[in-house]
Amino acid sequence: METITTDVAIIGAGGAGLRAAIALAETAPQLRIALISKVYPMRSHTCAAEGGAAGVIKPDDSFDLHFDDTVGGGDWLSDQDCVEYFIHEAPKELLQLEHWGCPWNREADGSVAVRPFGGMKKKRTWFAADKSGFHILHTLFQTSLQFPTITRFDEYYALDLLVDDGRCQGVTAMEMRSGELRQFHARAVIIAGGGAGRMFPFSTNGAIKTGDGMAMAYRAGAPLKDMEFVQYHPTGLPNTGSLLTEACRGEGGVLVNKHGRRYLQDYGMGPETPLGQPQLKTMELGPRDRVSQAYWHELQKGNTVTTQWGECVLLDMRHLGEKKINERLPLVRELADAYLGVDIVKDAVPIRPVVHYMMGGISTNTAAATPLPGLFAAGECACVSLNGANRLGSNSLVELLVFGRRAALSAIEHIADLPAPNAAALKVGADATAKRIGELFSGSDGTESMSGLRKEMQDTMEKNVGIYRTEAGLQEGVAKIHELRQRYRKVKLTDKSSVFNTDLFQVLELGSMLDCAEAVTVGALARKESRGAHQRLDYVERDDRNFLRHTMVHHQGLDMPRVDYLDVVITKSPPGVRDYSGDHK
Amino acid sequence: MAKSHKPVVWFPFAAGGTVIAFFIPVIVLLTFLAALGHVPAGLGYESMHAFARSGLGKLIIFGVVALSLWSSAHRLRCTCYDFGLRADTLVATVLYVAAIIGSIAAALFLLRI
Amino acid sequence: MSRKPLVRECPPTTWYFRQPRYLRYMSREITSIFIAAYCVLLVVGLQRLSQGPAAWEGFLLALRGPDSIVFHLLALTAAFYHATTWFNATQKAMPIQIGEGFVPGNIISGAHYAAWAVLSVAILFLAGVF
Amino acid sequence: MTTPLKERLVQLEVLRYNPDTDTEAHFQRYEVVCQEEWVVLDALNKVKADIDPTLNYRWSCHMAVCGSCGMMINGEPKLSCHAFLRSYEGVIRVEPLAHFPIERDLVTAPDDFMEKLKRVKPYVISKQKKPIEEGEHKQTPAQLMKFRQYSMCINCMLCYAACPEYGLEPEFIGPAALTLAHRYNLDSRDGGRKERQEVAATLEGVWTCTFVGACSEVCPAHVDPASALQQMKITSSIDWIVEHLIPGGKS
Repeated sequence: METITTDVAIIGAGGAGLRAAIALAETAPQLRIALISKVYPMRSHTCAAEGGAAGVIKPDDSFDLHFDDTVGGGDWLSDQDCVEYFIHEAPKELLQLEHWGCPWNREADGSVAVRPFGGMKKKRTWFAADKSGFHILHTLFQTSLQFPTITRFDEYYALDLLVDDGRCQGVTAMEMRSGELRQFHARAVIIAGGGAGRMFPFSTNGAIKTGDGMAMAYRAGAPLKDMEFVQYHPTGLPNTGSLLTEACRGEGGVLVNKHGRRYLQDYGMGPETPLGQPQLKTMELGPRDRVSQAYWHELQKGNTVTTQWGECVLLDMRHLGEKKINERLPLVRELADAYLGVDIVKDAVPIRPVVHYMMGGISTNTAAATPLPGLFAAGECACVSLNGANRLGSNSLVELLVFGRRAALSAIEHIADLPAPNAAALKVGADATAKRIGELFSGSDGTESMSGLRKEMQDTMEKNVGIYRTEAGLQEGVAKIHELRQRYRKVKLTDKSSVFNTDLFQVLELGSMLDCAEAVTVGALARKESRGAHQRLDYVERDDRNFLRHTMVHHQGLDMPRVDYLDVVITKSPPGVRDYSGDHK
Repeated sequence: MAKSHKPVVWFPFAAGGTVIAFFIPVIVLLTFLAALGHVPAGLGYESMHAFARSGLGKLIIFGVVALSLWSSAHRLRCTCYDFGLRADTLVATVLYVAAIIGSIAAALFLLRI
Repeated sequence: MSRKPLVRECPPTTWYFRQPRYLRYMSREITSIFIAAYCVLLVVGLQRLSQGPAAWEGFLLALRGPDSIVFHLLALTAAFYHATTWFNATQKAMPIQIGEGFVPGNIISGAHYAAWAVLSVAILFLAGVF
Repeated sequence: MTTPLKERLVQLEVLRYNPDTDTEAHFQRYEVVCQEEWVVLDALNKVKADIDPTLNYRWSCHMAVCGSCGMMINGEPKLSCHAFLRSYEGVIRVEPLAHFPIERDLVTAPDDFMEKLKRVKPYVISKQKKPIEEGEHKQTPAQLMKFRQYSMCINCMLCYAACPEYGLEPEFIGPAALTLAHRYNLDSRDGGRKERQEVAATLEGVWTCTFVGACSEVCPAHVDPASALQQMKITSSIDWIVEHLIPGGKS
């Protein structure tokens, strides 16, 4: 197996990975950087983010307000030292992107424009039409091209972390186009592998979001934190699950049920605001967890519209007018037209909640460091505890910038005076990877079909770990996922060829998703309260006495994972009531 | 790779393309009428000769002919390549030289009028 | 190494049969043959004009005949096709921005068409066609 | 709206190539029941899940923004996630993107494009470095609109598959990369046009383009590379005149 020696290996080349790579190249130009990704950087799912990125920039806004929105939006499960660091770094990062050429929308005077977003008390979401993530990703990718110390390993599927002497010192990966294994020896590793929304059958996430980074760290001994918090985005297309950005509502779109009623007012987000005059932090600009949950209640009451794609509510943007829609929401118009045949200028579009984002992930602290020395993580795969129990829209695009950079700085600090990796010791780990992959190829006793197992996993997740959860359902989910993990050992690899074997990668991705799914179900079963995106029909109240703490799930091989807890960092905002009544109490 | 000198040939090509678009269709129409036997009054020797005698007339006629020739030659060069004729330098030389000869001939004839 | 990328050559002499748009492109380019031929005719005309009235009349007479009519029809088609493709392209080559918006492309092309019509009518008029 | 979704038996003819076993590519026929509203990618996914796990192709976002799933569908470069079954009758022929080497099945090697993209320096080359503390560069909406269209390129490479000049002349830097150079040239924050011209104003650059216009017709992001290249030819010509014909113009 060929060895590639580098200083820092970054796994994942989306927003966080690219930001980390650039920070490394700029701050420590003497370091060699290996940027490893299973897709070409511009294919990373950051490109699909639409609405924008939050950062305090306007004179009527303040850091305190962004802090309060984020902590309250996260139902007080955010670590407040982390939020504090984040809100101060956010505008700097967005300005940095501006300097790198990101085409942010502008005010008439040439300053950057901001738009309203759910759960935010002020307009602070920087945006580039409704392709903000796309522009952020491409700006970062294109900017990264100028740094000679960044060596990209595009379409390398990362397999296992290499750990020696209690430190993470590298990773094994397969060059997808040749099928050959490589070991990367590095003094620090940053995982920026993205989320795992593909555990669910109905998701805004791209096919690549299979939790590989999370699972890799988890298997290597880094715990996964708060995995039970899975965000449903309230407005997805009912057939493809394509995201219709929260900016639809930020710009003034409204949600109505089959009676034409703006039902959010019935779920603590009223009173109704006048049509076309969206008011911050209430009604349609409530947080995602609450808005998605309101859909579920409407469904129970029989207030949803029955369409050929299932039960839906309607997102009505007609009153915005064609000009504003074309200027601010062109992608939304195209998506609804192409995939659903609805012109949002003329008709309300049927939508329903769809799995969107993992608040949980690899446990990191504010320095983006995991408990495993030498391993850092950033972006959706990490849980730095910024988002708590519910992420506010437009915080995550900034999160991957702030903590992508921070992971790079921490890595630089970590490797100072660190000796080069012990090649012989790391070979043991690399050989284990080679053996694992070799067995998949040589095994002739595979009986389980990959797509069959995947479907069972997705159905289980949807049925038992959805917007509302119960003890019985979660027990069933835990048992089923555990069973699937056992059956996965007998998974059949049909394609035994070496070059770009996507059958192999789908098998490996399924393994990652099953690991993540187990952490989600186990964490959800153990958390006997309702908080943010984790809603239990049998424990309907938030329970700060027992659960104002982070779930930590530790991998135990094929056995059930071990769960313990970590206290939430509270600095100045004691748990309070989440108020989205638009100051009309 | 060094910057290309293609603008030398491309600029007159673009100018010629514009000239062809604006002038050639109507000029073809005029001679077409002559071909049908209905020679327009303006194509009579007296008026044509008078037009070609004037300085402005000479300039217009030369401009139209030379630029159109050049533009066609350049486009023909690309077309030859598109048809798979790979001896581009040879093709270019032949066509551009032909265009230049045509233009010089036009100039000489005009000066004789 | 098990990689063995398969390179499929673009057939250098027949590629334009692959897509209708390539045929449209090639027909645009082929107009140059007829335009060039017509330009040669114009140069010959100039020569005749310089040789005096008799030569010029002879030139006009020589224009008559079925071959010439066919040639003129081809040249006319080519010239018109060239003109339309050229004017349609102007909006791409020279977009006009006014404030935040761009002048719609069909207005730029449309202005060219209008100028073309006026110019053509004027020339026809000066040539005594009407 | 409550009528059930219509189903349809779709016949796909997919180009297969496995370097481990094949010396040539060949077509394989699949029949798969699809929903009428599906896209070609959905049909491929169903084939892969239910019929033939050895079929290989790239895809991710299923919303025409990641640019992974470009293929030739009935001879036309398309994102397969944006090629609707309702637009096709009869057998649908699916091939890898033209003009790129085939690694396997529908997977091509984009190395050449990636290298060219890097060569045009698609990033802001500042006129004057501005510290972050000084805030944003002022850029009016009009200045933004000047280049915004050209910043929409998703790097899907459909334009390269559509461009016959790239097929005939692989040295050509090609539509997407040159368009991105143009995008930065037009950006009010940028001062790097001169550097980019060293690449763009060459024979391999804009001067290989013969304005076929296919790039713009197939672009799924409405970018119009053909217009960018035409504009670059004009500015490059003006540059040339300034450099060669105006005394003191060569700086």
